[in-house]
Amino acid sequence: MAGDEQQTTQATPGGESLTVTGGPVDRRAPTEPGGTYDGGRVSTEDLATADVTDGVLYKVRDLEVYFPIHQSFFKSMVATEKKYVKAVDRVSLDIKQGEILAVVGESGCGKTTIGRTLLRLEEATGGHILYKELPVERFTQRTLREYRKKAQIIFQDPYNSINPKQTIFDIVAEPLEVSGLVSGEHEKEERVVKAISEAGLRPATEYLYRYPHELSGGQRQRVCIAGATVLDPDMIVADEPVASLDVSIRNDILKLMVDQKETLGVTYLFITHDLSLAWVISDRIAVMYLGRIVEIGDTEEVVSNPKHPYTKALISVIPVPDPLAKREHVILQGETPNPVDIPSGCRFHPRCPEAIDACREIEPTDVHIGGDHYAACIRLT
Amino acid sequence: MSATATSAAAKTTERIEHEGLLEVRDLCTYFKLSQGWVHAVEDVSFSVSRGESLGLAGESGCGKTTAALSVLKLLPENGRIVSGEILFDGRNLTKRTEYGMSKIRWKEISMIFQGAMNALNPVQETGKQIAEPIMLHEGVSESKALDRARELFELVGINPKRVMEYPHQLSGGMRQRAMIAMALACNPKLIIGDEPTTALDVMVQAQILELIQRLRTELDLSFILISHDLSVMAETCDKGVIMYAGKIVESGSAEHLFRNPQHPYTRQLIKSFPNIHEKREMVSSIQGDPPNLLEPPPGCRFAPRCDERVADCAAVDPARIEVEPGHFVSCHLFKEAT
Amino acid sequence: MIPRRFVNWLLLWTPVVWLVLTLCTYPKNRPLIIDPQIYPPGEAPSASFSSLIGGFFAPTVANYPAWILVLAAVCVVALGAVGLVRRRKAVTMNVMLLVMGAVFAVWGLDAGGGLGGWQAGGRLGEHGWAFQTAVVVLAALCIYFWARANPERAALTTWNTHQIWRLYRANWQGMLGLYIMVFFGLLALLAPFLADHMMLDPNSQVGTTYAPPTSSYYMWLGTDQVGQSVLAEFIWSARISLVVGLLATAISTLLGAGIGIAAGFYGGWQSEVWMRLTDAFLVIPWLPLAMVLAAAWGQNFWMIILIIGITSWPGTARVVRSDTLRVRELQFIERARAIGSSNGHIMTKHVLPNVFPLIFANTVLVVAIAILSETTLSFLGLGDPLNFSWGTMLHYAWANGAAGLPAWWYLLPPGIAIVLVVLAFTFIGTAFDEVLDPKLRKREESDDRAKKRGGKSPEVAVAAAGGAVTAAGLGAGPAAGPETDKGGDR
Amino acid sequence: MDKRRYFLKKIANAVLTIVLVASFNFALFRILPGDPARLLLPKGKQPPEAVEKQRKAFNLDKPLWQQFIYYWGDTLQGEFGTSFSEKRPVSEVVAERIWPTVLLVGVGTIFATLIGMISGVFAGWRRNGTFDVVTTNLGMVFYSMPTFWFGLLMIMLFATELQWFPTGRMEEPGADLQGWDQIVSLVKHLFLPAFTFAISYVGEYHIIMRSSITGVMTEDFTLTARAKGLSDNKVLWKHVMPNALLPTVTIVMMNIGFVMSGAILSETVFNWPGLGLLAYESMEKRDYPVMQAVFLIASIAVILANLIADIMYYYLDPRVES
Repeated sequence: MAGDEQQTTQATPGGESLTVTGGPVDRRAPTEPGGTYDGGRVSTEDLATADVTDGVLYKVRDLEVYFPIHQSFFKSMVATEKKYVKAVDRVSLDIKQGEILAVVGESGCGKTTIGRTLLRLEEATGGHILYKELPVERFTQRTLREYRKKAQIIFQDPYNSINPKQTIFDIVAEPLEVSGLVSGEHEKEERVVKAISEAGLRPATEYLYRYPHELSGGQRQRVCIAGATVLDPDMIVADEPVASLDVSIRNDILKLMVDQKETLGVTYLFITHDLSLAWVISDRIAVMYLGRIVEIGDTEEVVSNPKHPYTKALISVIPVPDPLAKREHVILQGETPNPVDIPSGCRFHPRCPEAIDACREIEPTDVHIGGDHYAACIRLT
Repeated sequence: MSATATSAAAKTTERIEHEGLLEVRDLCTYFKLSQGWVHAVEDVSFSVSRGESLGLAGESGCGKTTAALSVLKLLPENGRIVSGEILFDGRNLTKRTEYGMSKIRWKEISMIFQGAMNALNPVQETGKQIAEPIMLHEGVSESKALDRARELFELVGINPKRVMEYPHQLSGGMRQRAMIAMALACNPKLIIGDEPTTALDVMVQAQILELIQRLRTELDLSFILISHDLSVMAETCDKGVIMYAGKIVESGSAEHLFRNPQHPYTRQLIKSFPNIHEKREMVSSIQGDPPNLLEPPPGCRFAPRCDERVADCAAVDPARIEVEPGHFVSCHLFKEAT
Repeated sequence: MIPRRFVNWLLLWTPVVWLVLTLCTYPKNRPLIIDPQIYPPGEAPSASFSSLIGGFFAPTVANYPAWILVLAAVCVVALGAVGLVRRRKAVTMNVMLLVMGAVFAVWGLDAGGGLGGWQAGGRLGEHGWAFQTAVVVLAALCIYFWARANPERAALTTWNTHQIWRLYRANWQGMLGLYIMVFFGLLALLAPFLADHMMLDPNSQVGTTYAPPTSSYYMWLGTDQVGQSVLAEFIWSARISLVVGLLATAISTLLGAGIGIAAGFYGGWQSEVWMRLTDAFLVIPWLPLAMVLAAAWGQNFWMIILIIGITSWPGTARVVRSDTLRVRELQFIERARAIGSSNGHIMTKHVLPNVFPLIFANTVLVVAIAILSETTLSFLGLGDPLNFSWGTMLHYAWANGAAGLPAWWYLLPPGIAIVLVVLAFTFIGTAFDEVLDPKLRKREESDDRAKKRGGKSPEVAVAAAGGAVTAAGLGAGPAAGPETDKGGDR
Repeated sequence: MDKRRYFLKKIANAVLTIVLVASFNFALFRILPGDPARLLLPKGKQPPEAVEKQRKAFNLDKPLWQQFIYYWGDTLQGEFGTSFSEKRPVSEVVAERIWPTVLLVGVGTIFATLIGMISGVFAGWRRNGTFDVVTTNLGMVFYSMPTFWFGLLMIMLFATELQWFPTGRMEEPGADLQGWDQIVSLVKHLFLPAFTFAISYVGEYHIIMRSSITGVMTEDFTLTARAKGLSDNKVLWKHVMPNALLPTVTIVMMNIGFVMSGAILSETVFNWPGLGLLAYESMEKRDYPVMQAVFLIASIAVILANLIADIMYYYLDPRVES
């Protein structure tokens, strides 16, 4: 559909074995990409028996999510090649069980798309996502329904992401009803109350029969989190969960995420544009630029010792609440290019303060810096 | 006729001695709702000198924007300046008529609004919108004004050829730059930036802040930055004012505020912003919600959420105390300090 | 505990509903004031208390076609059975529903003429009044037992309704509209008592041609071109005008809301198809089309309703579609998808409740338009010649030169009544539009926006402050306040 | 989207809709109950040979798809058959009725638009002021009023009682006026029908314009304009109005398309010899060929009005381009 490289990795509905290998970008962090899966469609039984073997919950390999640009009917007939918004362009990464992995980048860099594709709210146009070694793109509709009990999402805006016409009880109980996990009303009530108290709204019974507009922004976000944890998921994709909250209440929501990671063992994919927030709670950070991960590694390591020029610039411009800490700002000129026409070679080279001629031609691969730390820049080799 | 009469009346009150370029004294601005009066801004005082930049910070709904709009008397119909004085360059703005204000607006005080997409008229060319105040206040022809608009585009780093484009044809960052160009149109003495970088990407935010800093030094402008983001304020402002629920809790130089914060609210708020140059730690949020300004709590408005409150807090309004030269705090904890 | 107010409502509305239902099918001719001169000598009936009461037990009362009753029986039984199978909390209510279904079934059997020669459209039942009373009482009991099983929800419903009513009451236009509507509603319902139906008989002259008003009851509004009582025509016309308006609106809203939601909810080609259809219908000028249809299909009551119904839905479809598009973009729809909800679930649980206020307000506005349409068609002489409506009256007035006389007593009353009723529905619709939607929505949006922009504009901040007040006031149970978990001092 | 493509798209859309409506027109007279050949003959005596002749004349004996082709051929040539009440071609009957309608509707629309929109602007600008409360409630009364009833009241008041204006028609029967007198007579005859026609739309335009203005006034750029030191007048006419016009134009144009409904009522009441009266007369006489033609013209008027609205929108809103 979108090009040759994709044809080779496209899921085949037949029964032959699917081997995942690294593409041009080989991000072997932190474990070797094993992940062989025999068989065609993934059935619910496969999902029920699957387990995490090497501590890695998700293996993302060469993930591509391209959105075709809408052209008029006539133009699309004439045009020789279709244009795509390359939201995610060959991304590979691992998400370890029980960690908070932060994906950081500016708007339009594809960070949200990765999260949504993990849940199959968006279809990948190429590459693989392995959940407990099972390829998500091969899930049948029934498997998908089972899978959605295991992976949840929290959205940015707690004002929009819950139905104003439902009570808190209905909102949190909805996943239980849809999944058909509980049979009686009493069991449902128990689990809802448990999830709401775990999300920090105590006593939970005080909140059950209230409407969202009676709650503050922070409380609403807690309701969203309760709605996500009520099914005991393995994974929660948190898409800018605090971006629309007042600063003074942000930290509690972040704290709640860390708490739940520790007590419930939930893995979080924390998507944010704010590197300093990622720095506060995440275990690892992946920095994205224009559909590609440019640097990934242990949070402290990446922030204190950034290797990629983009990461360096990004860290240098984070404002800090200290007027005397006047640091050298590396301000990139211009704006992020359109993800339709991605620059050749290293996609960052037109704005890179350290670019050399070779950057224009050579597409960088990951360079191992040490430990979990990788950066995609040819000047590091 | 009435216009000349009122401007003559305004003249008699003019030329007042006051410190700095703009001085706001004990400003109270209320809004009328069906349920009563909202005390949005109460007893707010601050001043800006020539070439100085002042930050006005606080959480949403703390009245910082209302305070700024009061300066230009651009309040919505249900808003009213109840008491206090706004002195600008030797003139008392509170006493000015609408006509008198229109002479000051943009010519001497201009504004950069948040969200340039909404603040620019979508059906008029960007350049024409910049030229409009120039034509109005300087009485020049449209072509001259457009030439000036082109120069301004150059100054803020947009290709002057794009001057006749509509706002929707510019990117988010460029719209904000155009908004800055518009604010500079009449060479004002004071620019008020209302969250000029909120909703922009980090890198674009850095670009815009750098641009503002550069223009400030080049053109010797006074600048008031309204922001909820204390770290942005720390990086751009010489001095700052922290507001909570319509009142000033603490004010002083940026160094005072961030290196030696005194008010419990300021301290907690600053801590809420992560500082990647320091040790990584999780701090707690400030518990509770801001008070309802229809019936503000008696005493210190922060008292219900304050960890360090003493007996007086809930009953007595704290006085403004100078803890060190130029550093003021309104908090009962400092009663003895004076 | 069931809120006291909830029980009070039930006690008030059960008899009201029963009365309204009964009056709709009350025998047409039990007037309080009888003018003997229109009857042949000796045949004039007399108004007596017993005939008035007897009317409530007359065979015409609740004499519905049998198929409707059977349909109702099936639906009610299904509802109860599903509730029982799903083990809902309200067990008694579900049992009651089954009983109600049984009553409907027996009623349908009776109305259709018994087991032997059952007819779907049969109108043979004689005990409609008894069945109807039983069904109304059972329905009230169902609601009562539902509240018993779900007291929190009953409290919530009570509170919401009360809030809406409070907001509505504060809107003077809405209240004015309500008063006008209640007046004309009573006029229409009580028509059998207020005006002798015999007066509409072509042979029932009460005076000379175009006689001006006098103080005699049936002459209050004078006479028409054949000497019939304008008052009697006016009162009975209220029924037809209102009924046509309401039924046509029902058709229009069902079509419009259904197509609008479908067009808004489904993207891609399905949306295109529905929207093309709506657009095509929107550009068809309704009056010429209605004239063609009425001319071809003939002039009768049901045809008029059908014609108005099928020519007035596209407007509703458009409005509903755009609101559906708005709701569809809200993130809770996405959240529902992420959970794995089906389209049907999302539509009924998320889209519909959020679009409903608009549909409701719009429906009330469509009633106004439908009444105007009926008047227009009747004025052009396309109305049902057997049933007087205000439009028909104006048609006769115009056709017989009342304007040239001028017989103002014949021209003014129907026209003023139309203006008042249309105005009333417009007022009510606008009031509901404000009460049900923007107030709630504005409140949410305002604090939402204030939060996002960090105290953006004073207006927003103030609206948010106002919102906080209303929200606090709305808190049904515990005080809406700070996050109570972390040692907040409230 | 560039200008040409936008226009082409809109025109193509309009043509497509006209084709759809015309096909609907074809279907309408064939799905109606009864034999179309009989419908197309006057009521009453319908000798079989006449029916047969009619069937032939309208190709009703051919299969449906051939009828469809013939129908299109005829329609494109402006052939709508013969009016059986007047016994001449429908096109002729319709043609002579078009100009009175254009005159009535044109004058009425111009007044309705001007008055309604201007009062709406001022009402919206000073929302909840005395002017607003009075005009908006009055507008709602006008909006709720049946046009024909208002016409009858006008006749009663101005024609019967005061005798300022004639009760109807376009000219005095029998009078042969020339030059200035003719114009005066025409204006006198025109006044009441045009006024009646206009009044029903004034209320609607007022309400639309008012809500549009109040909506735009809460937008941020209005605040910017005020902050620039512009006078209220300039803010209103240079910034608020251009934006408020956008939604209004569409609705007003849409309504202009629907003039036929207003024209039918106004013309019927005042006996104004236009298309509206023709529609009423042909309905009374069950003159289907004429009805078919009038229906088609009315539909095309709406489609063209929509097309004009789209084109105007392009010039009013620069955002359409992208």
